[in-house]
Amino acid sequence: MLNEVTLAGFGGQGIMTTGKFLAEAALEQGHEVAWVPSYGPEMRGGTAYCTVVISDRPVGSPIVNTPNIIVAMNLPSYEKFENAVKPGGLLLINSSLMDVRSERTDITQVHIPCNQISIDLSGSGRSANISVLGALIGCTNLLPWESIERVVTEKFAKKPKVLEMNLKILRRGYDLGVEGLKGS
Amino acid sequence: MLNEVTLAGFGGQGIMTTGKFLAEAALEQGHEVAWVPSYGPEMRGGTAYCTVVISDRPVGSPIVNTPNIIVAMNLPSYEKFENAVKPGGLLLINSSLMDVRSERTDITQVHIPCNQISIDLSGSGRSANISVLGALIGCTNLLPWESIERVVTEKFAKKPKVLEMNLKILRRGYDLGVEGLKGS
Amino acid sequence: MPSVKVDKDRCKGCEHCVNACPQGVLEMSRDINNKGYFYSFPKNPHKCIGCTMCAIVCPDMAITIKVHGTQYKYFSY
Amino acid sequence: MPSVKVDKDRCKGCEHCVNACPQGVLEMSRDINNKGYFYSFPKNPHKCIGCTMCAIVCPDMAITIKVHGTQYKYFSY
Amino acid sequence: MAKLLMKGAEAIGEAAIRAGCTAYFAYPITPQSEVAEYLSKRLAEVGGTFVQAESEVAAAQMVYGAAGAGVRVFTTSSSPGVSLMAETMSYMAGSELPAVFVNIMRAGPGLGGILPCQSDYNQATRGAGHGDYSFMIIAPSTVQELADWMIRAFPLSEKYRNPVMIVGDGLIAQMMEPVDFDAVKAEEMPDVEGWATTGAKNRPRNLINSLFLDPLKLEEFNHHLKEKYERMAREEVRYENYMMDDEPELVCVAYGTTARIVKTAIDVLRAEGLKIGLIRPITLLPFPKDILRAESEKPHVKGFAVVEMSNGQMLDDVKWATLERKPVSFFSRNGGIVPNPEETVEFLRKEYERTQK
Amino acid sequence: MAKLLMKGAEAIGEAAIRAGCTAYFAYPITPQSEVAEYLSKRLAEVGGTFVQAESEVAAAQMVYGAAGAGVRVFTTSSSPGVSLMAETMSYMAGSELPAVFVNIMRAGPGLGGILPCQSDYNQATRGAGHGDYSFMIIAPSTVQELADWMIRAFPLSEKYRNPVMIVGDGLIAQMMEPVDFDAVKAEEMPDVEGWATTGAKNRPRNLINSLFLDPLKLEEFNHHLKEKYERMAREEVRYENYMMDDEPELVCVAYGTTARIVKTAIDVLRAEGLKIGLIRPITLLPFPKDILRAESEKPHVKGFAVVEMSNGQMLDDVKWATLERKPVSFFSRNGGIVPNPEETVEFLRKEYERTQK
Amino acid sequence: MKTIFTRPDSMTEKVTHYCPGCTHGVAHRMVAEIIDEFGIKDRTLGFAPVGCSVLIYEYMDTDYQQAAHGRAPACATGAKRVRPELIVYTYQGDGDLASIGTAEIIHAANRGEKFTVVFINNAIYGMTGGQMAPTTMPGQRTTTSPMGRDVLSAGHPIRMSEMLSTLRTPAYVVRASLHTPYNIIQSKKALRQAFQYQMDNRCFSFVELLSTCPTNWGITPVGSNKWLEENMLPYYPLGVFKTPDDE
Amino acid sequence: MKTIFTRPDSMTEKVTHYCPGCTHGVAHRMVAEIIDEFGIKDRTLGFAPVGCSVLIYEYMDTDYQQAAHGRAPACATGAKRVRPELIVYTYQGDGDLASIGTAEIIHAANRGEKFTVVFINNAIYGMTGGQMAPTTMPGQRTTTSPMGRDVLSAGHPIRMSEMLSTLRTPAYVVRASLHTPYNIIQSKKALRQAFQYQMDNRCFSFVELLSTCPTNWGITPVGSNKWLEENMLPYYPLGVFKTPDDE
Ligand SMILES: Cc1ncc(C[n+]2csc(CCOP(=O)(O)OP(=O)(O)O)c2C)c(N)n1
Ligand SMILES: Cc1ncc(C[n+]2csc(CCOP(=O)(O)OP(=O)(O)O)c2C)c(N)n1
Ligand code: SF4
Ligand code: SF4
Ligand code: SF4
Ligand code: SF4
Ligand code: SF4
Ligand code: SF4
Ligand SMILES: [Mg+2]
Ligand SMILES: [Mg+2]
Repeated sequence: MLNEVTLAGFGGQGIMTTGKFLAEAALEQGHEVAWVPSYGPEMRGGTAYCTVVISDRPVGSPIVNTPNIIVAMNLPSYEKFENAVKPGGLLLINSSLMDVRSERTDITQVHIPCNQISIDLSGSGRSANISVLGALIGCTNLLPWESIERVVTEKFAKKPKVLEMNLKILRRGYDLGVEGLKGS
Repeated sequence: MLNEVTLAGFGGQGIMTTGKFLAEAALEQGHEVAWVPSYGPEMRGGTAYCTVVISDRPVGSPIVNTPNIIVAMNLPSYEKFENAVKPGGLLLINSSLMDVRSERTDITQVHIPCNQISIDLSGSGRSANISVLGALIGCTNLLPWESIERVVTEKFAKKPKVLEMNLKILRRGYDLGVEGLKGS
Repeated sequence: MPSVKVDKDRCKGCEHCVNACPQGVLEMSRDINNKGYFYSFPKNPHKCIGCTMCAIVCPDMAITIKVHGTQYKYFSY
Repeated sequence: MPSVKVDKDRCKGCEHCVNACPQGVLEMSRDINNKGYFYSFPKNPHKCIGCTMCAIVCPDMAITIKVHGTQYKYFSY
Repeated sequence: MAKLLMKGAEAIGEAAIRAGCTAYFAYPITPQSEVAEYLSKRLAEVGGTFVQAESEVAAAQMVYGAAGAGVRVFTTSSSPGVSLMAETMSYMAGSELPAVFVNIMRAGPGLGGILPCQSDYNQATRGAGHGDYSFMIIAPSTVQELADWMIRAFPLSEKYRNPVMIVGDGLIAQMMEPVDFDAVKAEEMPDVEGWATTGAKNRPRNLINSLFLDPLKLEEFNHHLKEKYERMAREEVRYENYMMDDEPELVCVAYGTTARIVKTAIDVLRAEGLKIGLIRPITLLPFPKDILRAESEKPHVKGFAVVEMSNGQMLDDVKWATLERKPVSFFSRNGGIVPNPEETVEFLRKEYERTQK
Repeated sequence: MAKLLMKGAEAIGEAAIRAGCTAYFAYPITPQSEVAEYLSKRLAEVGGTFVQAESEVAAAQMVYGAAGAGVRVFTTSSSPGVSLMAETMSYMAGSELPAVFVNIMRAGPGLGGILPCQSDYNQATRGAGHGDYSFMIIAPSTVQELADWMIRAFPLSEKYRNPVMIVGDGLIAQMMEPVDFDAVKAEEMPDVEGWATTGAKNRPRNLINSLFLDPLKLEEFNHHLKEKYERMAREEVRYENYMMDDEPELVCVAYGTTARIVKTAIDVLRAEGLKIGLIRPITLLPFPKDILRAESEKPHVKGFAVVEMSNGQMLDDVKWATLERKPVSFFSRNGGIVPNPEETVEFLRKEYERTQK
Repeated sequence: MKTIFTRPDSMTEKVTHYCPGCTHGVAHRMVAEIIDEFGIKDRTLGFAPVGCSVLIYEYMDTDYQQAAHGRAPACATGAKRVRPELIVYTYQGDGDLASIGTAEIIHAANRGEKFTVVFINNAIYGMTGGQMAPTTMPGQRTTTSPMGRDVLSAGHPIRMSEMLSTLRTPAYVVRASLHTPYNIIQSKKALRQAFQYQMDNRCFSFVELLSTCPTNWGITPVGSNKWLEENMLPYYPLGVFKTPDDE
Repeated sequence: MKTIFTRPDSMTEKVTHYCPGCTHGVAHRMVAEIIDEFGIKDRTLGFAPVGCSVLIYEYMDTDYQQAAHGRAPACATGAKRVRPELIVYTYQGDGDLASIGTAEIIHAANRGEKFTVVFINNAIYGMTGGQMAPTTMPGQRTTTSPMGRDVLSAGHPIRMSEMLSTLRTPAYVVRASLHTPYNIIQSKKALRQAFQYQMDNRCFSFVELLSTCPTNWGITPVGSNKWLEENMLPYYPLGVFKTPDDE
């Protein structure tokens, strides 16, 4: 098993954290894992992205040009990464912030209104990075739902209210992910 | 022709200058020449020495372990260098400051009262380094008298009185050198 | 009448100008510009007295002030 | 009576002590020591009042001062 | 203990603490300021010492002073900052002080860029500073290995009374991987009474010094250093063989980040049946020269392929090691670009094919 | 012009002025403070600029600033001081600035000693600083040659827009030899309009910089540097053959001061009929690798003998250059001791005899 | 219509990379305005530091050099000494100038180098992600002083203007701030005077500008102005500390 | 008989390498006397500079480290922070401390490192042969200012004590001189106080001692005392500049 997931979005969208949650869950499942951030002299507020490699063997190259899963949280990310998805791979699009469809036919695309989910359940779009995590699991089965749920639970353990809300968002994302995959 | 002359004395005795005069005269005579000072973390006021290499060919090693001519202006220098004179070479001893005779039989030794010459002709021992230069030429014929005279004349050109005195000292050294060689 | 112009796409939405304007001319938009910032714009342009306060605090050289005829010079800058 | 002693072979002949002594106890020798310096020595030892001025200015720790019995302390040092 | 998911830079800090090192002096520089940020918290918790120095020159001298006082101490920086430590690095080897330096290399020369690079290989292995000295240079290639070597580096530096430098790049410092800090057992610091300046209580005073007035003594000291380095070369060479068991025809040489890429590339090509192996130097100094030389003598080895993020620095060592008996080809990316697996595969395939002619 | 008897250190200063360089920034350090002392007088006479910097770090940056402003400029120092210039040296190569650096090497590591040594060979040729850069390194062996190369160094550094470093040691800096400053013709500085920051009058502005935000651009730049250095390696290698015409059986390799000693030793041994020659690298970088490799292929050459004042730094380059086809033996003194002719003769005689077996 | 305020000529059109509200941009603009006012664009040479403002050379349309971290004053010394006809200035942050570059600024000032220093004191290392600077306020949290600057172990903030003005060599040393229009106007005056002294070949000139770093302070731009006023101003008094006419 | 003055215990028997009359020796002895008086020989750690006094470790019979040129304050910071029980001091010349080591001394002082600095200001680079120092007097001839220090190009001498005492961090900063018995006595008091503050873990302490360099000044030792008095004293006023009790 080798999954390479690139998550991309605006600087402040919390996408690096999403990647970390994913990596932690994978680690907990006993996989080999590497989380690689983009760092560099990019403009503040520009695109940020990270790649999570999940594998059964020690991770060789953590540099991935053509990940099999890409999550695009905003338009610039979509534009940057649309063509990078490995043929046969998955492109997860945050449909709250863009109204696009990839013309590639060699990949699966799933459209999830990540911000909307967050707004619906918490009143703000800030937890879009949680809904997309749920969606990602929902439409890939990359990792068991429980493992993701556990990681999120641990992270917000000290703030029960936030936790509860985030778990809801996570779940809604998951459900839409499962559906979205069907629909795609 | 290859002459390697080491001149040694107290820090303030002007022996480095004597070496420079010698080197300049040799240069003027069209020889290849190198003047090599001792430098290093020696105590202030300790022994100082320099080596002048005069040759017909480009000077190879300026580091000379066994010069064929050694000038010892004080006792520590004598002790340091007595054994270094190349067999068949010359050891010039400032007899004003030490009452020693080398027991080596494979070298020529000449004893010149350098400080005394200077005191006699100038009232102070300060020009001992000039008298020894004269003596060195006198007992070696290393370079023509005129060339040494010219260099000294140039150096003191701006101070006619000092010049006159130094020339006298130089000459007396020279004469005693010529004699000393005979006597040795 | 002085005219204040904000170059929408240079603006980074810091609100310095809004804060500096003694006349309440400027306000932050609810739209974002092409860099993703809410930008400042002259909500009440007619109130502008051409004092240039907004422009001198703008770190992004987004503001240009023009005047008809002569303008009272509020300060030497 | 205080006694001032100069370690001849530590002395470098700087004359600081001679200059510092209020009593004219010290003087420079006409001999040189084993390092080649004219050294300082107590020419008039009986005049010494044990004030240690000579010793505190000596950069070479060449001077030792001893006293019989108690000694008036001229200064706190 | 369970594995922790950690950034390389933070793992450096945590591993140092696990190694029993509680003194750290540094000046911020991307891409490794996280070490200082992490330790500014963590050292406070364990009662350790962190001073943010006024410069890298000062940071290195603080390390010098603390190492001289006989405690475990380290610093971290990145290329331009490491250059500023050159004088002190020479002093530390000259005063025989143990300590650990980390260089998270970025692209040079000059201000260059902050992205991953390996172009300080020459600086690290040939001594940034003046004189006949070297550090032991270690190049881990995963965060786990980085942590392991941090823990080993202190005792190694104490064994030789000579600093050890760990080199990495922004990728390894910035990425997160699982780390088990118990994978390597920390060792106690040996007794420092004999040399460290801890106060001369009940012993003759100790002196930390690299000045020699007598050139004969300095020569002797330099011979002593030489012997140390020769011993190090005999005892400390470390490298990894990857796919080297079945008489590979093309032998890759790569270290650190590039070695990971090469492994992935080899996996791809092995799947196609190409017999390619990798020798990954873990110690860049001492360099596994003899290993490579032995390899160069084997008839089945048709060529070597060096992959580096530089204009070819280790390349020269490989050429010398193999006495150019077999062709040594070279693939590099520079300026902060990490070679990607695809281009590395292409390069290796081409080189492999060449060896078949 | 008549030859002048001059100290090496002073000849450096005078030659720089003859070369048309009137800007000098430095910090005192033995055994070359005489350069600053000489120039503090001489530059005042010719209306030049001398600033005694607060440190070597600052001195090097002053050179950087002045070089960027398009004038001929140089600095001099000795080993520990040169280490402090490491960062700036990398910056200068990275900003493609011409300038001349002089390192009068003393014994290291650390404070070491002030006597002659050659143990900064690695530092000089492998870059004290970070990144993929090099200086051109020149090692004169007489005061005349020192002056000649000072005069040549400026145009060379301008030809490549890359600094040139002259290395010597305390012997060459402190000794006096006759110098003819007209032996080499000074060359005018080429036009600097295109790059120097002289004020953007009637031209687009110029920028002196080594920062690249785009790694692709930085990679490109590093490739450009590589090409420059390759061109340098093709065009600028300089060496002297001494007694190499009659198929010598033992080939010595030595530079700078040690080469002089070796010459004297060869003279002694030649008089005894021993066929020994010397290849003296004048440029240590680019190194006369091809020359030595060609030599190693000649059947009459039975071995190489390297003489160095270090633990063996150039030695490695000779081993690589000759691919160790013939034995490479090594004689060194270290710590500030210059090998004397007698011991050098003994060493060479022994090595020669060995080749006869 | 007449334009009474717009981007100065000496600046390029590039949009800066600075964070929203970062006052680096204000300082840049004023320097450019002065270059315009004096008409010296074609004989000005700037020196960029390492810090957020390293890219100032992208924005200023004059000759520029990028100096090593902290060394701009040495670099500028080299250039100004060999080309005294140029108007030379360095632009430096507080990490650059007050930490690693301490020796260089003090000695350039002490030699009385005839150039101008624009010193942006934002009490933090902006570029590298908000580490403590020598100028960081007591108690101020930064990424390397997570519990707030502890004066017992890190000492008190360094006041560069005060320190430099103790030097005997004539100089112009002034501190101003960028947090309100009024202060910006004062800053501009200080900068103009500083360049004027250089144009007159009078002395070294040094302008410290209190500045904000909303990003690393973790405060909005407008809130940052307030924070500056409340925290920095009491410790960093504004005003002229020294002029060449003193003594 | 009772010995009331002799070489202190904490010194070795070695005769120093200093030139006749060089006041380095006096300063050495006083430091050793204080170590004796406080009985801290077995917990004292000194840091030697690069300069004529580099060999101080030969003369002081305590643990010692030799720091890189100018960096002793950083080096001492490293040691004192990890071994706060030690009494730590640096001994530095003016080239070492006021030139190349400017950043290190200022930042050690500013962090309030709890060690003592003995600063020997002899207005010249002694060891390297009499080059100009930042502390060299206007008009003073040195090997690199053969026409005398030109304040227009080299600036005025730096007064380190004055500069350091502007720092806000508590410290003891004092200047004394070694040119007469009276001044030596004052110097001793200053040194004692400095070490006392350290023993009490109070603050950074800094003792500047005006000193002579007969060799490079080209004046006899006794004449040097006079030269110091006439030339240095007016510019380098003696006294306490700062104590931790201020403010
Ligand atoms: C020699 C060296 N050390 C460290 C760095 C990393 N570095 C870059 S900018 C900077 C400090 C920036 O802070 P400041 O000077 O205050 O400027 P600001 O970003 O706040 O404007 C540091 C430490 C470097 N580039 N070079
Ligand atoms: C990095 C470095 N630069 C320069 C030197 C040379 N150097 C040795 S001592 C010294 C200055 C000595 O002057 P000072 O500090 O005033 O001490 P003094 O000899 O006058 O007591 C210098 C420049 C060195 N050893 N290391
Ligand atoms: S010019 Fe003055 S009044 Fe007009 S918008 Fe700007 S700040 Fe307001
Ligand atoms: S000050 Fe400038 S950047 Fe800030 S909001 Fe106003 S126009 Fe926009
Ligand atoms: S103790 Fe006083 S009186 Fe006695 S010799 Fe010394 S200075 Fe003179
Ligand atoms: S002070 Fe000391 S060294 Fe100087 S003359 Fe007197 S005893 Fe001798
Ligand atoms: S990090 Fe701070 S100083 Fe840098 S651009 Fe952003 S706000 Fe300005
Ligand atoms: S050179 Fe000067 S400072 Fe050095 S020992 Fe001699 S007199 Fe003292
Ligand atoms: Mg800052
Ligand atoms: Mg001094």
